[in-house]
Amino acid sequence: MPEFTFGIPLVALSDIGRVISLMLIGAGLLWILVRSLRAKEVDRRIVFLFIFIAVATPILFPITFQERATLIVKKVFDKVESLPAGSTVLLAFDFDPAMAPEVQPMADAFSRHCLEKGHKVIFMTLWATGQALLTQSLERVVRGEYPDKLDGVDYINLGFKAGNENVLNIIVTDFRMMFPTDVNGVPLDSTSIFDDVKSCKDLDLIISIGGGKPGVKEWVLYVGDRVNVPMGAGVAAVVAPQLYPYYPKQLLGLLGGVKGAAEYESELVKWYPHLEERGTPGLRMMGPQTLAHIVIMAFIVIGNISFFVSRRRERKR
Amino acid sequence: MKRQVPLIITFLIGMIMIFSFFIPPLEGLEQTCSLFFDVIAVFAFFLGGGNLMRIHVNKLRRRKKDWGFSIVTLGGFIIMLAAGLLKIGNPGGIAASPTTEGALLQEIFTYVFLPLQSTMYALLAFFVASASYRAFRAKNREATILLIAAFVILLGRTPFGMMLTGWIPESFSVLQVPNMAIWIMNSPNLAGQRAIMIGIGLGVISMSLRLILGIERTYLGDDSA
Amino acid sequence: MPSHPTTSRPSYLAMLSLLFTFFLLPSIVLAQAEVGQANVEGTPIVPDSEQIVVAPVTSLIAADHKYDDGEMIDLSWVPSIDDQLIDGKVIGYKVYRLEDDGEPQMITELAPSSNGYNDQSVERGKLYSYFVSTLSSNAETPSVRTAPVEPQREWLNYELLNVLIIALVLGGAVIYFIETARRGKKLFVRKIAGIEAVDEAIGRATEMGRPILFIPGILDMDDVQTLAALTILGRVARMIADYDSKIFMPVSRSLVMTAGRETIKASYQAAGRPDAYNDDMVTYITDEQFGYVAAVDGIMVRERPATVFLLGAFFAESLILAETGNSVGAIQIAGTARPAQLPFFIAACDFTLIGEELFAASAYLSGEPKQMGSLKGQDVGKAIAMAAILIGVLTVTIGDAWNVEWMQNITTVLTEIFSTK
Amino acid sequence: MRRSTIIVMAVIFGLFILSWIFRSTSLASVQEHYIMGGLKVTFSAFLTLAILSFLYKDNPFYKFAEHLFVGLSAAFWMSMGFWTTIVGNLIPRLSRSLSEFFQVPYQPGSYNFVYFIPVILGIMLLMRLSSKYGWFARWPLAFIVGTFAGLNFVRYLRSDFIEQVSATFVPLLVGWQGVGHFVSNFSLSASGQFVAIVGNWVIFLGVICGIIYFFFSKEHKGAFGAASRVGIWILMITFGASFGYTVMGRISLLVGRITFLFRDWLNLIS
Repeated sequence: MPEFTFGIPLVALSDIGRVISLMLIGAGLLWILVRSLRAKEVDRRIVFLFIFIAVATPILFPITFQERATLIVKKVFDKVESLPAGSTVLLAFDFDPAMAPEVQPMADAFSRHCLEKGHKVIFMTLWATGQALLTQSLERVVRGEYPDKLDGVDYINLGFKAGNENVLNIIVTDFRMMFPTDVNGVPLDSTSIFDDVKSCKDLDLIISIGGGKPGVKEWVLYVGDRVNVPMGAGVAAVVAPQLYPYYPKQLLGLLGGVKGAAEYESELVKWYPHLEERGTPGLRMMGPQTLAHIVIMAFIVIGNISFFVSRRRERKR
Repeated sequence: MKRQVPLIITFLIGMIMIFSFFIPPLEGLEQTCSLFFDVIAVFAFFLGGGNLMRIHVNKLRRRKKDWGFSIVTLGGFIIMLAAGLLKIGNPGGIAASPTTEGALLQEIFTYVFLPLQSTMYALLAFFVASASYRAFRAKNREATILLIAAFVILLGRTPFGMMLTGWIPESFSVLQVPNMAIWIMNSPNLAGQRAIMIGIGLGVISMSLRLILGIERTYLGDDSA
Repeated sequence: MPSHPTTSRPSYLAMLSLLFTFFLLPSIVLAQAEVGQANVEGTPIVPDSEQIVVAPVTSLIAADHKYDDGEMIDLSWVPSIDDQLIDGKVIGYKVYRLEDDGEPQMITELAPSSNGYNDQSVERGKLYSYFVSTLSSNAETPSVRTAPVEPQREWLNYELLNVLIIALVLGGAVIYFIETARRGKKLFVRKIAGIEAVDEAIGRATEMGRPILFIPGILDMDDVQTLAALTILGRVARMIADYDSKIFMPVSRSLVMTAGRETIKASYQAAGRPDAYNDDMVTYITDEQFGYVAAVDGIMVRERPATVFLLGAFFAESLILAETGNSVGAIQIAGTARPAQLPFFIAACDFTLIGEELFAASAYLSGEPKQMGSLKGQDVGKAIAMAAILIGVLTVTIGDAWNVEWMQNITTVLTEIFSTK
Repeated sequence: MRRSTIIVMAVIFGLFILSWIFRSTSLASVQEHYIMGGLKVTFSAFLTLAILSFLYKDNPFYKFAEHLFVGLSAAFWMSMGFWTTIVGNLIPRLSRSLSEFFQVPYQPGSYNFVYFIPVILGIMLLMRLSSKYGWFARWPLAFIVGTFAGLNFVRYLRSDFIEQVSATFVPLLVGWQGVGHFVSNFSLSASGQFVAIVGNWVIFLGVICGIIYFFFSKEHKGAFGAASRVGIWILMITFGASFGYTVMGRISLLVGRITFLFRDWLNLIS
């Protein structure tokens, strides 16, 4: 299927399915606009239906756009890239399946980048529901794509511990106190990756991927601010704005939402072109996002039109 | 006894926690307390489970409205407990991680838990749209400001922002929507977030102090209870 | 004490700068702490001719790690000369340790171009000396040995002294105003829009004969927002008991359930209606965020509450709950200190307590002088922050633009006070 | 139950059974347990649609999904807590024989007896289930509140108060080299000097006015009131920006679900 990229106008689409569905959305919006000019409110279920169509269409008939990494994303990428091979990086998967569509692309991109670079990666999660997800993504990305990397040598999965920020409060001075063993019951002392790692102080980079609590904020409060280790983060779009005050002093960079993931992926593919075939879910998701955005913006405009029309009518009375 | 002891506990532990931050030899104590909380939190899960059982068994017994669905809840609870707590259907037996690939728990997680949770979360997409339509109206000055800021960011986060305003020359490039969006994020947004953060920080500090000093004690209830 | 904290700004500043000198002095004194110097006894191994010889590391220093419980020693050195060339001769370093002049033991192996190590496996009361060997592919060149060092325990983390002082100032201000209020001084507190509406919202539910739903957020008792919500619950439940309305409170943590029951029970007792209370008012649903949301959404459409309180720590569920509540026509009063969720509450609810207002609301609702006093204490913190920002911005602007040295010095001092890294 | 309801339910069940059959046949060449595989995917899709049906209105399918979710998740958290914390962290410190039973490495230590304290507090908590000794639950409650009041006190003080104050020390005249230089280089470029200066002014005034809005002990009148009004405007921009920024994330969640329905269930896309 031909993918059209940013710069070519929408009209140039030849695919019939795309044209029909876009026309459908357009006609529907027009109908609602006419209704709102007569000051009639639209039932919320119709709004729901529109969002569903706007998201479903680009999934069935893909539309993609190009992305360029912004500075705040690029800084994280450059840090991972500039660390010497063999550095120890901690990747915290602090999210659950619900949040996964948004942050899993980042988690995959970080994992691939670190392993490509030859870093040693420590995986962990503060979310009970994150452990099952971590297992899946290790199976898929690490063991699936890098079969020559060894568990306990090149990477290790510490799994989940209950206690939220308490876990951080302890590993900041001692990993073994909180995690006597890894997720499979292997004592940390018998893994070579932990030979030189006692606490978070011995890490070279911490990347927290999350979007709720405990998440990036707790990492900054309990670990980042206490030890002199650079911290990067990938978060769901919803928490990104409130993390801006931590950038660039307390966080070296930040990936916000799918757009952040798409930007990181575009940078990753630029440096490691062979990764493109492994999938760029972030970039692919930008199509549905864009269309849904337009529909939502249309709804804001229509909502305001109907508001002003009804207000004028009230004044006339 | 019912009330004084808890207040003393809160005061002592709170003070230890504050001072262990400044006194290195106490650091270990702080961590032990943290570890204690983790253990208590697990007991709280059990307390929750116990209450859930009680509520739904009661519902069943009294044939309250929708009691049939209580069977669904209890069934789900018991099956998950068998798979999770007793590790039934876990190929690795007792020593294996509860989320081992192929274990019953992992299967339930992937095919039942995950769709439920993610779909519930996905409802947000719909509600964001309906809230945009319903609530984002220029009713007064504050609402208008909010509306404009939201609109600029929305536009700036899509490639269309660049399409619409990409023609603006470099010497006026702040007027390009994506740059405007970045500027809003970096300046007014940061200022607002920081003001909120400082306020909340102080609120938390003073609330913590009130709790430690026993001025705020509503959560403990009444003496005669 | 003047009635408004901004007018007392100079005295706080004077206090801060005074305390700062106390902060500087001890740190200078402590900087003189003992440092193990490399001694001259080290014996370089005379190499075989076939071996690839590399230069040893120089300036090896072992020193006690500052401000810990005596559990760390810091090592630093200048990497081998050969390591600075890029011919790959040096393949790494080995760190050896001698405990109380015993046998040397290898404690770690490090990558090329390392220039320090933090030994965290030492104990107090023992003497440690170190040497570092530079490794080539087939030879090892040890450095000279350091003088023995003993890890020290420090009783106060001087690096955090500024935090301690600010904590004492803020805590002192809160306690001072609580005391002032207790002695009967009237304190002014501005109106908080959301709280003014509580009375009306409860009255409306009574008129309509529909229940009031109270959602205390989804976090446990370890979050201050939950506690603030419970405090507000105490006042709200009291009003509900007076009005004889119905309250229902589904919670997602069993500890919150426990505390919620205690709170409502106490309020009903205080209203003189203990018989009207029952435990079913507060029910636990599940710890799982979206399981809880699914259930609360169901409750909302089935029970059709007239008033919904959404107070506490909320995450993604904020908008799901608020939109569902709106669709059943409930008046909604929301409040959270999670900045990310505030926009949704502002968009979808009738009244919203923004950030700190949530914590202030409990004090405001209670009308207790002690609680009001603590609000005033908080404002002292804001005054300090504003004064510091004002001076900091001014000095950094002038210092930067016109290169005024003494202005830059003030900035440095202020930044020292207000930073912790 | 009305007759029409029964017919609708029967039709829906019929459709899902059909989809199970279709899915299983299409999986037959790939999987060994294809009938089971088909059932799993179909059931996931059923649950997905059951939750989505709530958007139309409350219905028995949603109620079923909701009640199942509540039961499953309560037990899930219990199990995870038990295996990771009680077995993972507590038992290795308490007893050798229990450690051997659960096959976790025993950690002998001199202070291990203190780990009985949380167990006792935990049991006190469970006494809440009894109405007579329920008040014992206040002790662990007090312990938790004390711990976190103390922990939060210093951490919020440091990261959200002290650090934020010094982070606001921004120069109001960025790269200043005199008025002449400023005027001759004046531009509205996003990376230009003027935009940077305005940005810093906004940060400075925004933070100050925002803090003033949160002042509780002074009436918002006169200049103070004006500043507080500017403060609320800044807050509104912040909320608008957050909302706009968030929309994208929320959409991606739906993308995930619809992708599941189209790809894993209906096999419409690859």
